[in-house]
Parts: sequence; C-alpha cells; structure tokens
Amino acid sequence: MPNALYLIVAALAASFVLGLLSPKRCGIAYAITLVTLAFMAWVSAGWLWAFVVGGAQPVEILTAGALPPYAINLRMGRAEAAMTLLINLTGLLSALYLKESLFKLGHRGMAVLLVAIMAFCGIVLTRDLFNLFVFFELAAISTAGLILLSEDDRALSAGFKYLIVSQFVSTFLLIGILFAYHATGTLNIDTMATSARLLQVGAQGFTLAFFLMFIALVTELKPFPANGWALDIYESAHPAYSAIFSAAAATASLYAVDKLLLIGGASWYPMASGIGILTFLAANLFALPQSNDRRLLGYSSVAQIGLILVVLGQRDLLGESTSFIAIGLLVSHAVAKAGLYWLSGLVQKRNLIDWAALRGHPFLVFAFITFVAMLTSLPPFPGFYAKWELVRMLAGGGRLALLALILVGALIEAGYLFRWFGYILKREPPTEAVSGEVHKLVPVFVAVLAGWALGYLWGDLSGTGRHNLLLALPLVFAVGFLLLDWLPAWVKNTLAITGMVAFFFLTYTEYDPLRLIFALIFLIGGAITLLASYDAHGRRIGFYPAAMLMVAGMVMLVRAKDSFEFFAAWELLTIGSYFLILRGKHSEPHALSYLLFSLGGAFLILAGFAIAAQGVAPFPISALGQVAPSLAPWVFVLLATGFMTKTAAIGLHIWLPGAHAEAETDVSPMVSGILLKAGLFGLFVLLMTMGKQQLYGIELTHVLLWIAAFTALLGNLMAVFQEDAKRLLAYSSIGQMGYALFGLALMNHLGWLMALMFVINHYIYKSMLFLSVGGVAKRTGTREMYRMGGLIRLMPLSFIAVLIGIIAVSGVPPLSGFGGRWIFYNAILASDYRMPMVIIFLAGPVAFLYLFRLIHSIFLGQLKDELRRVKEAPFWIVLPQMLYVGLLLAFALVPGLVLRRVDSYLNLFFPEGGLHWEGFEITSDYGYWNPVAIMIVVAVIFVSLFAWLLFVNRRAQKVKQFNIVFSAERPYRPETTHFAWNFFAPYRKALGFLVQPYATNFWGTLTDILHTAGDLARRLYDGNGQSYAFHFLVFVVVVFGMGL
Amino acid sequence: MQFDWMKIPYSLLTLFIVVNFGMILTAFIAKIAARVGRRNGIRIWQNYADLIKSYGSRSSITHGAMFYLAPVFRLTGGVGLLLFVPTIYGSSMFSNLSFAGDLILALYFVFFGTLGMALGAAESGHPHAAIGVSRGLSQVTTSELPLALAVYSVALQYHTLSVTAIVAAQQGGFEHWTLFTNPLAVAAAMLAFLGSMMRPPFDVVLAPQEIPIGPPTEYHSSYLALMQTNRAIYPIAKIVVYMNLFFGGAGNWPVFFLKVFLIYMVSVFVGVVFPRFRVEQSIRWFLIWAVPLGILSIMLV
Amino acid sequence: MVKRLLALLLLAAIGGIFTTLVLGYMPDAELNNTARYYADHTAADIGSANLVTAIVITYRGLDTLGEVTVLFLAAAILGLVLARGRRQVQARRELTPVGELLTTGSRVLVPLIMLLGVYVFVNGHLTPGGGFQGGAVIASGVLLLLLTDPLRQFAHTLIAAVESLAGVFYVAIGLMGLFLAGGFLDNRFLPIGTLGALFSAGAIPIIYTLIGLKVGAEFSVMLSDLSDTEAL
Amino acid sequence: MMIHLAMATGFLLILIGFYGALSNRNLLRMIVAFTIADSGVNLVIVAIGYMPGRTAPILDATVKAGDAAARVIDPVPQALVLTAIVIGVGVTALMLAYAYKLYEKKRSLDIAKFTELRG
Amino acid sequence: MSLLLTAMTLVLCIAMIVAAFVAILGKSLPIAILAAGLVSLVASVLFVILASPDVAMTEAAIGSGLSTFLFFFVLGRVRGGERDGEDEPGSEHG
Repeated sequence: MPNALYLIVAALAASFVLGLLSPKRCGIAYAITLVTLAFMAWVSAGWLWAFVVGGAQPVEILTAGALPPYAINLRMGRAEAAMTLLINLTGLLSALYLKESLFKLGHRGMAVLLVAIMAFCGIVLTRDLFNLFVFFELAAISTAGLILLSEDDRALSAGFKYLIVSQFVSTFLLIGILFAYHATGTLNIDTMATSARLLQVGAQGFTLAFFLMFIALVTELKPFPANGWALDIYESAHPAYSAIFSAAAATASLYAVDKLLLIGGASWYPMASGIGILTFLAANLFALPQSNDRRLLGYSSVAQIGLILVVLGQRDLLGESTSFIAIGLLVSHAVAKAGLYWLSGLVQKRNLIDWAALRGHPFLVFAFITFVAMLTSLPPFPGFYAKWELVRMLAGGGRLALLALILVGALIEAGYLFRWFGYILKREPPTEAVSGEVHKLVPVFVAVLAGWALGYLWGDLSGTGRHNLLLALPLVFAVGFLLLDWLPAWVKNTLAITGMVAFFFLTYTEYDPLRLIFALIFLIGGAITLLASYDAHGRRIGFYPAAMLMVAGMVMLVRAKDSFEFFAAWELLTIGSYFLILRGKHSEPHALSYLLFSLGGAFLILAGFAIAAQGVAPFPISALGQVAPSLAPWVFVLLATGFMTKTAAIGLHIWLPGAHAEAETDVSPMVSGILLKAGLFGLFVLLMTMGKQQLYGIELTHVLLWIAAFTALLGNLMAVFQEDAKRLLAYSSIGQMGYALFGLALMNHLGWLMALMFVINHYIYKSMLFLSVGGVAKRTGTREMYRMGGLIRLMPLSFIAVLIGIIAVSGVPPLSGFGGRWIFYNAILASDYRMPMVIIFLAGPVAFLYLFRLIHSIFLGQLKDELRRVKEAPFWIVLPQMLYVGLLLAFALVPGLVLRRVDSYLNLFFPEGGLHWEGFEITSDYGYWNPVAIMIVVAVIFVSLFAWLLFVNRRAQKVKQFNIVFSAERPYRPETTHFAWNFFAPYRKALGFLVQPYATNFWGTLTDILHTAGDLARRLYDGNGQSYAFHFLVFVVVVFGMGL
Repeated sequence: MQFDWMKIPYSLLTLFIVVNFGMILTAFIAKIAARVGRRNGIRIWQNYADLIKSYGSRSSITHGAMFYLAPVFRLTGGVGLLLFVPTIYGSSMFSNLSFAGDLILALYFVFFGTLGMALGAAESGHPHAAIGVSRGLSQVTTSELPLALAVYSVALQYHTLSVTAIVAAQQGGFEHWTLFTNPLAVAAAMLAFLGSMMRPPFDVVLAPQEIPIGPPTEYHSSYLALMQTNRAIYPIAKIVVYMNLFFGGAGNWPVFFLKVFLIYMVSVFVGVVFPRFRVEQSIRWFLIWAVPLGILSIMLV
Repeated sequence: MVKRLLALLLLAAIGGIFTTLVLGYMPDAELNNTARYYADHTAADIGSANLVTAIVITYRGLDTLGEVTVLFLAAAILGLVLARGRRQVQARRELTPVGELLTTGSRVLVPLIMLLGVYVFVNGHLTPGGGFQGGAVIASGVLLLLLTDPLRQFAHTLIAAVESLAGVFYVAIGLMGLFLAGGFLDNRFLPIGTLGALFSAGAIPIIYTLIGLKVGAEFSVMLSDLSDTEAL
Repeated sequence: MMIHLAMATGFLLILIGFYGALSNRNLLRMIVAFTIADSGVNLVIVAIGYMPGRTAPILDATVKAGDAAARVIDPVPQALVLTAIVIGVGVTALMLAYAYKLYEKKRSLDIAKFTELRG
Repeated sequence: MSLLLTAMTLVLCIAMIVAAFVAILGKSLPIAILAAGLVSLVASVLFVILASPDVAMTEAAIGSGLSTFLFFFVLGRVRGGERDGEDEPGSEHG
C-alpha cells in the first residue's frame, strides 16, 4: 500500500510544481492537476480495497520519526479510506468538470484546488488537534480562494461573509485547543481522549475549552442559525466548487466533529443531536419556498449534514452501527449533492422550473432521480439502509421524539425534491438547451454509477446478504429495464409480461392461499393489464423501469418475511408507482401529493415496525403478534395509518383522485386495480398478526370500522358529483377500499373473506372500467362525461365492458359483486358493532348514482356532433377488457375456485363462522347462496323474455333519436340536449354538505403554513455578513446557555 | 346437487297466479282511488285489455340495443324477484327457486330491473328520461336505507338470512309476527316501502314524463306490454318480501292475497295524506324520520 | 444602536466564558508530559538547541508545511485576484522621485537586510528566529526596494521559481525523511552533529533555509503584486 | 499574576476586536479589527505556555540539555503561535484581496451594500 | 525583578488596550491600521517578557510589520472607500 501521506505530499508537491510552470502551459498544468488527483484517489481506493477486501488493520502513520503523542501522526483506517476516496473523487471529477474555468485561472488556480482537496484529506487523516486546525485553515483559505475565483460576481460577497465567520470560528477553535492542551498536556486526539477521562469531574477549564472547540467545529457543519454564509456560497459559487463544498468539505468536517466527540465523550452527544435535528428541520423548512436551484441544494446540504450530526450524537445508542449509518447517509448525500451540483452547471438558468431543460435527455433525468432518491433515502441506495438502521435503533432505544422529528424533516425534504422532479418532467422547457460537453457529463455519469454501486455495497454491508435489495430478483428485473430502455415498447412489453408470468409460475408454490391471491393479482393481473400497453408506440422511455419497479415492489411485499423486506418492498412500489403516475399529462401536482402521502405513510410504517421490533433484527412479520402489550396498540395505530394512506382512507384520500385520474390510460388500471391492493395486503398482514388492540380502552378495530364506513360513504358520494369519468372511477375506488377495509375491521371470518372478495372484484372491474373509460377518453379527447354521450353505437365493446363492470360494482346479481355483498351481510351479522353499519348501508345505493351516471353520460343519451366519427377503442385496450369480462363472469359463476382455499386458510385465524362449500351452493351460519343457480335462473328468465320480445317485435329497426317526439321529423340542430352535466343536482342540494373538501382544505392549509413559516423565517438571512456573525455568536451563546 | 325439475312448472304456476292477481289488484286499487275521487274509474279487466292490446300491436322501431333490452331487464327483475322468494310458507310447491339465494339475493335483485330500465330509458336520448333516473336514484339512496336497516335488524333478531327461516320463526299466532316483536324495524321498513312504491308523496321521480316505469311516450307496443306485465308482478313480488319478513308470511293463497292487498293499501293511503315532496325534501324526510327508527330497531334487537 | 447593544450583550456573554477560563487557569508547576519529552529528548534526538525550532520543523513539521502552504495560497490567490488590476507597463504614470537619501540608503541597506534575513533562518536551530522571521526580513528588504523605486520591475518569474522550487525541495526533504529515516520530515537522514554547531540538527538548517526562501518569496510576491496594482 | 494579566489582556483584545468587527461596516476596518483579535489570541496562547521563573526554551550555556526540563518553559504553545501568526497574516491577505475585489465591483467598502444573496 | 516585570507587563497591557480602542473607534483608517500594528508591536515586546523570543520576532516582523504594509498597499488602492460604512445619519443598518 502506498503511504497515506502521499495524499498530502502529492498534492503539495504538485501545487508547488505548478508554480514553476509558465502561465502559458495551461494544458500541462491541467494534466498535472488531473493526474495528481487521480493518484490521490487511487491511493485512497487502494487502502479502501485493502480494508474491505483484504481485511487490513488501521495503520498509524508517524511523522518526524517520533511516536505520538509527541509528533503529529495520521491514521488510515476503513472510514478514513472511504472518506478520502470520496473527497478525492469529488475533487478529481470537479476538476474535470471545471476544465474551462481552470484554464482561465491558470496554474495558480489549479494549485489552490489541489491544496483544498489536500486539506480536506488532511482533516480526515490527522490525529492531532492543532494539525486539524491547520488543515481547517488551509481548507478555509483555499475555499475562500476558490469562491473568489468563481465567475459569479455575487460569490465575492459570499466568500467574504464566509471569511468573517471563519475568523470567529478559528479564534474559538485556537483558544479551545490551547486550553485543552493545557488541561491534558497533549495535542494528540487519542491521548487527549484518554486523559480527559482521567480529569476530575468539574474540570471547568477543560469543559469550557472543549465547548469552544466543539462549537467551532460544529459551525463548520453549517448549523442553524449560523449558516447564512454557507447558503450564499452554495448559491453563488461555481457548481463544481459547490459540489466540493457540499460533498468533500462536509465529509471532512463531519469526521472532524466525530473525532472531537471522541474526546468529549457521551455527555456532549445530546448537544450534537440537538443542534443536528434543529438544523435538519430548519433547513428543510427554509428550502421549501426556494426557487433558486443552487440555494435549494444548499439548504438540502445543510439539512443532510444536520441529520448526520444527529446520528453522531446518537452514538451512545447506535454504538457499532454509527459508522454504518453515518457513512451511509454521508455517501448518499455526497454523491447525490455533488451530482446535482454538476447537473446544475449543465442547466443554463437558475429557477427550479428551468430544469425542465433536462427533459430531452433521458440519462440526465435518470441521473437526477437517482440523486433525489439517494437524498431521500429510498431503496436501494445506502441512505435507505442507514435510515432503516437508524429508525430501528432509535425506536429500540425509546427516542421517539427525535425519531418523529427526523421523519417530519425527511418528509419535507422529499416534498421539495420531488416537486422539483415534477417540474423537470412536466414544465415547459426553457429555450436554452442543456450544455452537453463530455467533460461535464462524465462526472455526472460517474456519480450515478457510484450511487448504484454504493447501493449494492451498503446492501452487502447491511448484514446478511439476503437483505441486499440489488440482489433481489424482482428488483434486478426492474432495474434491467433501465438498460433495455432503448428497445421499442412492444419488445419491452413482451419481456415484461413474460417475466411476470414466468416469475409467478416459478414461485406460486411458495405462497399460502392468501398471499397466492395477492401474487396472482400482482403478477398475472399485472400482466393482463400490461396487454393494454401494446397500444403504445415508440420507445416509451421510462415507462417499463417504473412499471416493473412497482411490480417488483409488490411481489417483494408478498414475499417479505421480515419487516425490513416488507418496508423495502413498500418503498419500491411507492416510487415505482409515483413514476408511473407522473407520466400523465397533467399529473404533476397529483403525483407529488401521492408521493408525499405515500412517503408519510411509509414513515409511519417504518416507525411502527421499528417500535415493534424494539431493536431486534431481523424482525419477522409474524413477530408482530408478540409485541409487548404496552406498545402493541401504538404499533397498530402507526401501521394501520400507514397502510390506510395507501388505501386512501378518508382524510388521507386526497391524493388518489388526481393521481388515478391523470395517469395514462394503461397506468390507471395498474395503480387502481392492482396497486391499491398493496395497502390492503398490509392491513391483512397487520390484522392477521396483531388482531384486536385496545388503546385507552378503545377498540382500535372499531375505530377502523368507522373510518371504513365513512370512507365508503364519502368516497361514493364524491364520485357522484364528478364530471370527469376517471375521477369518478377514482373516487369509486376510495369507496370500494372503504368496503374492503370494513370487512377487515369486522375481525371475523366472513369479514375477511369479504375483503378478499373485494380485492379480487375490485381488481377486475376497476381495471376494466379504467381501461374502457381510458379508451373512450383517448378517442374522444376528453374525460368530461358531459362532452360525450351516445357512444354505445360507436364503441360497443367498451360499452359492454362498462355495463358488465357497473353491474358487478353495484353488487346486483348475478355478477360477482353480489357475492361480495352477500358475504358482507353475513359478516356483519356475526359482528358486535352495529352503528357503523348504518353508514355503510347508506353508501351502498349511492354507488348506483355514480355508476349510472358513468354509463349514461358516456354511452347513452345523445351523440355529440363532433364525436360522430369516433372509432372503437384500440384493439389492445379492448382486449384486456374482454378478458376481464370473461374473468368477471367466471368469478361470478364459481367464486369457490379462488375463495375456497382462502376460506379454509382463514380458519387458522377464525375457526368459527366459515362458509360451507357444497357443490355450487355456499352456506354460511345465516344464509345460503348458489351463484350457478342464480346465474342460470336469471339467464333463463332473461333469455326467454328476450326471445319472446324478439318474437313479437322482430321487425324493429333503429330510428333516430326523438323520432317519436317530433313525429319522425326531428328538426336537426347541432346542439343537443344530453342531460349529463351536474347530473345529480338535487342530490347535491340534499347531501352536498357531506362532500365539502374538508380534508383537502386541511392538508392544503398545513402545507401553506409550512411554506409561510419557511418563507418568513428565511428572512433571518438578510445577506449582511455582519448579521451572519451575529447569528454565529447568538448560536454560541445559546448553545452555551443550553449546555449549562 | 340434484335439481328438482318439478320446481320449474311450480314456479311458472306461481308466476301465473301472481300475474293475474297483480292485474286485478292494480285495477281494483285504481278503481278504489277513482271512487274516492267520485269518478267511475277503470273496469276491473281493463288491465287485461291493455295488455293484450299492447302485445297485439307491432312496433317497427327501436332506439338501440339498450332501449330494446330494457323491458327485458325490467321484467326479468320482477320475475326473478318473485321467484327467488318463497311465496307460500310451508309449501314446497310454492317455495319457487328460493334455493338459489337468501334474503340478500332478493334485496339486491330488486336493482336488476331498475338498472336495466334506467339504461334503456337513457338510451332513448330524451332528457326527461335522464332527469327521471337522476331523481329516482337520488331518492332511492335514502329510501332504501331504512329497509336495509330493518332487514339487518330482522336478520339479527332471527339469526338468519333465510326467508323461509324468518317466516318460520313468525309462525304460531300473529303476536309472533315481526310487526309485533320488532315494531320499530317494521315501521322503518314500511316508510321505506312508501318510497319504493313511487307513490305520493315520493313520486316526483315520475314527474317529468313518467319514463322510468314505462311511459307511453317512449315505450309502446310490445315493449310496453312487457312493462305492464312487470307492473303487475313487481309490486306484488316486493310486497311478498315485506310480508315474509314482517307480517308472518302466508301459509296459503287466501292469506297471501289478503296480506298483499292490505300492505299495498298502506302506500295508497299515505299518498292521499301528503303532498308531493321534492327529491331533497324526501331525502331529508327519510333521514330524519325513517333512518332513526331503523337505527333504534338495530340497537334494541 | 440596537446592533451595537446586541453586540455588547453577546460579547459580554462570551466575555463571561473567557473570564471563567482566565480565573480557572493555573500555570503548571512542572512541564507536562509532552513538553517534558521535548525538553528531554530534543537535544539527543533532533540536535537542535532551539526547542521551538525542533518542534516547528520536526515534531510538528506537518503543521509548518501547512503553514507554508497557507502563505503559498495567499500569494497565489492574491496574484490571481490582482492580475486583472495590474497596470500596464506603457500606461505608467510618472511618479515623483523619492528622495536621494532614501534611494542611497536603500542601496546600502537592502543587502544588509537580506544578509540579516539569511542569518536568521540559517541559525534557526540555535537561536531565536528561523525561516519565517528570516523570510519576513528578506521580504522587508524587497519592500524597501519597492518603496524607493516603485517602478522597478521585479523578476516575477524568478521569485515564483524560487518560491516553487523551495516548496518542492521542502516536500522532497520531507520524503527523504520518510525513506531514509523514521518518517516524513524526520531530520535525521543527515548527521545530527554537535549541539550548538551551525551544521548540526540534521536537515533542520536546510529546511529552515528553504522555508526562509519560500516565505520571503511569497511575501515578496504579495507585496509586489499589490504595488503593481492600479489604484481604483 | 503576570500571566493572568497577559491572558486577560489577550482576551480583552479578542473582545475588542470582535466588537470592532461587529460594529464597523467598513470592510477594511473589520479586517483591522480581526488582526487585533488575532494578536489577542496569540497573547493568550503565549501566556498559557509561560511558567513563572523559567527561561525561553533554548539550550545554551546556561541551560544544558540535561536540566532543560526543569529550567525552560513549555515550548509547544510557542511553536503553535508561530504557525497561528503566519496563518493569520495569510487570512488577512486573503481578506484584503476580497476587500479590493469587492471595492472594484461596487466601489464601496460598506458590508451592508453586499446583500444581494439572502434568504 | 518580578515586580518590575509585572509593572512592565501592566504598562504594556494598558498600551495595547488603548491602541486597540484607538484602532476600532478612531475616525481615521490609516491611524486605525497603525494602531493595530502598534498592538502587535507592543505584544511582541510582551512576548519577550514572557520568555518567547521566537514568537516575539515573528510577531514583530510579520504581525506588525508586513501585515501593516499589506494594509497600506490595499488602502492605497481603494482610497475612495475609506469612509464607507460610517454612520451617516439615517442610514443605520440593523
């Protein structure tokens, strides 16, 4: 291994040599710079390899031939190797990125850059306090120098503000170091840590000295409120420099604080955590109203570092895992933030909306989303594993308030980052194109690659290899589509369908009956829905990775054995579906609200699992049943709320209508018919394992019952008043999920069976209806139902699908919806709760209203003039509908094929109250039902009467509408009298008050408050360097006061 | 499972009896109403005459498939409802096809005809049809609610959903009828009954052109004939359900005729007393008066 | 005024921290562990009579390397910043000539000052002073030249070369310590010699010489860059 | 006594310097104030290393290598101050360069004029 | 001896503090720069008393010497801004 000192020596030698070159030899100087940085990266990489693969031990590097603590020593260990590698690579890539800029500055500018990188390495490596100070000063001066040399004029004032604060900081640091030296007699960090333990308690001088050092180094981490200068730098410096500040400088400073905490010991941890969490929350809040990309990234950087500081401050709890978590978060942050800053250099203008310029470049969009996913700790990136560990251990240690704050901050962060992503895909791209020089693209490319590689690495480090998400077959399959995205859509579609079907047949023996049904819907159901995607032309960039990501998530969810797998799968399906939804033309705000609700729900699930596990890992799902009674109800509440976010229970439902309605034609059935079942699956799992729980004497399943009933009622009611066909179906889904939840919450055998019945039914008919309506919307160019009408003749197949669909949805015999209703009645008879039934009874007939409206307004009534040439929906959209019709009839006829095994499986949970299956007859404790007989009787009567009518009325011919009214001479007028708009006006008069958008207003007000708070509070940063100095001093005094 | 083929002729017999009873009953009631209004009213056989005339006339037009099918849906709904419920208690001959499903089947099958009819009417393209459907559906959401609550209450009371079993539990004297054992449920159900019969004061649904139940303006000739048939069957079928649930069922045909007639008369009398409600008024009325009764009946069972 | 009051309040609070430090401070009666080691071992191990020099050059040599780099950075950045403001040779304005006395005096003084500077850093291991002080002295000689003859063209390239070469050699000597002796910046790859002699203490005199040249060059660069800059 | 006096003076200089930096809006005055604070820091550090009754850490005829440990003061703070002074002048030079550039840009040395970045 | 040193220290300290106040409160910028240099210079004398000749030399040469010159060089280039930021009435900046 090359001596780690070469990291410092090489950079210094190179920068001195650069001084020898004549200013004209810029090419050579640039080559020297790159080679030096590459050499440094190689040294770090070599060490990292030796530690990780070769199992090498940390090495002490002595200088001056004397042993520490008498001479300065450096240390190269696993963490140091990783961090220096990170720093050097950032430096190397930034140097590459900075090509023109460095050529303009000449050899001296390059030397400054080299020294900066060297200084960051030095901060990481050194084990001597004063040496740390020297490296910090070097870093500060070279940083200020780089800023001074930035092209943006405003960077000047930012750099000066930075210098002002760093003057204060270095004064405190120096005094702290010297008094600490006086108290302990050493400058060596490790020796000082030992001697500090030996000092008598109340060694006032040392504590104060430590406080000064601590506050100084922490200020380098840009804590709130002493961070105005940092944001100004981030906003104004050249993006490649910002990448260095954000990735490399932060890495170094964090490690320095960590070393310092080694001296201070556990009593300083709470202070670190407190500063960290405050910074994390405040910075995220301030980022919310930002419109400048670089400033927003600055706030995000500050927030991330705050979070890592929290992790460092929790070392007493996290113990060995601290570095896994902290470095996991750190590399995610560093790679992503460097990548984003590099990207920002490609975009010509500074408003977030101008990033829409990236849209024409799929790779850059992919890079962006990779970085955002890393920042928001989504799987399969390192931050995800880190987040999981952190939450698990915080919950295990009972630090729930901190946990809650972290999750709130993370949600806000996801909010502004994904909002930005929405802008990129959906806003009008600016006229300025993205600059596409190769040397600027390479760093971005490397960062993306590094992100995925780190994801793999962290998965590998996370303990058992089983948990490496990037080894999970479904995810690999999904990610594979990224590489195949250049293929035409139909090829990818075939691949996707084949893969899903094949995976099902490879694994179907592994599921219990309940999971088998979900697997069937997710895989085979998904494959059927995908048939509609053959209709798409071209490449359809981005569709298949997203769709397969969602499918992969759902499959992994069903197959999850422990809470980690379950949660990872949950996040995967969430982001996959988010991408899918975002593809819709006008879906930007809806996709965002979907994602935020989903992530919020996911965080609740995360917290629930973590509290349940109490630190145990791995925590099998089945162990939810053994959670301590004092915690169980809380776990129940968290998990149930999380899952109900996905099923859009009332109050948490506002994301659904927009998301489902604005999605593309073939996406709506996927996210509605299939994805919603993931939430139900979660609820199934929850109730199967935890059963009934009481909180303060309230039966929680009873609460669920009420929620479910209101969800069913209000979902249906809101569907009634929609003019938009897809929104109508979306609201109907809310209602249907209410029914399913109701069944589950009944906590009896038939209730669960009913829920399952709804799972299957809803999958079939909602997929079918969304496809039909989507096909119609595609042909007519509108989703407003009152703009349609009379399409029955033009689109007969779609009509048949809708007709069958609405009969099934409404529960009218003989189709399968009736089975659900029948089981429902039997189930409620076995239940003790009676009041919520009233609500759900009311919900039932309301369904007729919207269903009739759907079919009437679209297919019946009068045809609009402009739609006279409309054709039937495309073949590939009709085909799955017809398959669904077949499925629906089959399921109506012989529900036993699917339900029977589940029924007996449910005996495990509720031995009482099952069904008896005898031939075609199904008997419960209360009643009986023979679907085949019903079907035959109805069919016979219907056919006989139809035949009779045909016989007596065989010569009927089709005439124009109003033929009779106007005595066969209807005066032709282009405007029609299709009664469709505000169809249920009287109903709105009577019950409209129930559907006031209370929930929407509530969430809207909440986000408004957050925005306003952020907007008001950020005025704290008034741009005056002296104010920033005041902030710093206030910070010092307040922290000192708190420390007392 | 062995299917008893004899059920088919027996069911047809029931159907035959009920159709005739229905024809005469509606005519009779119309006559009573006329007499109350000091008019002569129709002849008691008038319905037969109308029906034959309608079947006899030949239509040569249709407005489309759903228009064509709507009467079929409608009548299938009526016939099905009748046949899914046992007519005469204790008689296997007139238990019809009730083996196919229980009370819930009957409750939900009610909508089969309604739905088909609404679709057919809507295809005619006449705005009034759509308005009628809009009103009807709006009203039904709350008028059905007390019935559902009452049914739930009754099912809870007898621990069964089987109509036969419910009737069986009411045997042995009229004091065992649900009417007396669970009066609140019956009250709620009867209020719902008023709404579902589309008689005053809840007949605003019919106001525009009286379309959804077979208006002469649109449906004519054989279409109308089918619907007229249904008009004879459907109310009876519905009353049979009520009778079975609340009034002890019927052990033989005379009792059947009497009970059906009396229950039918309830709706007639109420209609004389109240003026017509607007839709939102009737919705409020049901929510304020009928639903609480239903809720009480559930709580007290 | 509010701002001043706030500043006073904050500084009063910080003054409180400082006061505690002062009041809690007790001078050591004995050298602490680290200082004792230096006192006991420097003479034998390093061979430098000046303990501070021994620490600065060897034990904490890495700090000193960093320190030199700080000046290097400052000079480089200053040079870059002022590059645009540098006045053109042609556009020079005539300056009023400086007094005869100063000119003559400087001609006599500058060599002496330079010599003094060299003396200071060459004897750094024996007497107070060393590379930094010597470098500063040399720079003041340059400063004098600048003052007496502001139009004098300095051989920028020469100074820059001296600066860079000194830096490179410094690093190289550090590496020789790594290869030939106990570690980076170990001075003992040259003989330690007798305590108190000029040629003793291993590589310390060489290092201090290089530092002196480098620091002198760096300050000179800074000063001449500034003096060449156009007033705004 | 002497040490405490020097140390207190050092701290006072730091506070005076800070006050100057906080209350003067002129960039050059702020930099001047910081150099005063720097001097204060140096003074504090040297005071920390001082031990009454001992001599400078230089071995010569009076202080022999053998009894150095008992005769000289702590050399470490002095070594550190050397570094600190040089770093301080480096930072000062950099700040001056900034002041020059800022003046070049806005023709003003008033820090309150450089607030285009905020919030 | 000790008393003498203490007395000298006291005098030097007072001198420094006075010079420091002159530097930050005085009206004229050149005088402020000179006063700051004086603080350094006095400090270097004090360093000698505190048995730190190395530090004293450095402070004198670099702290008070060179940096004062740096100030003057820059001051000479930005003459127009010498009085910027002083409190004109009505321009108080919070």
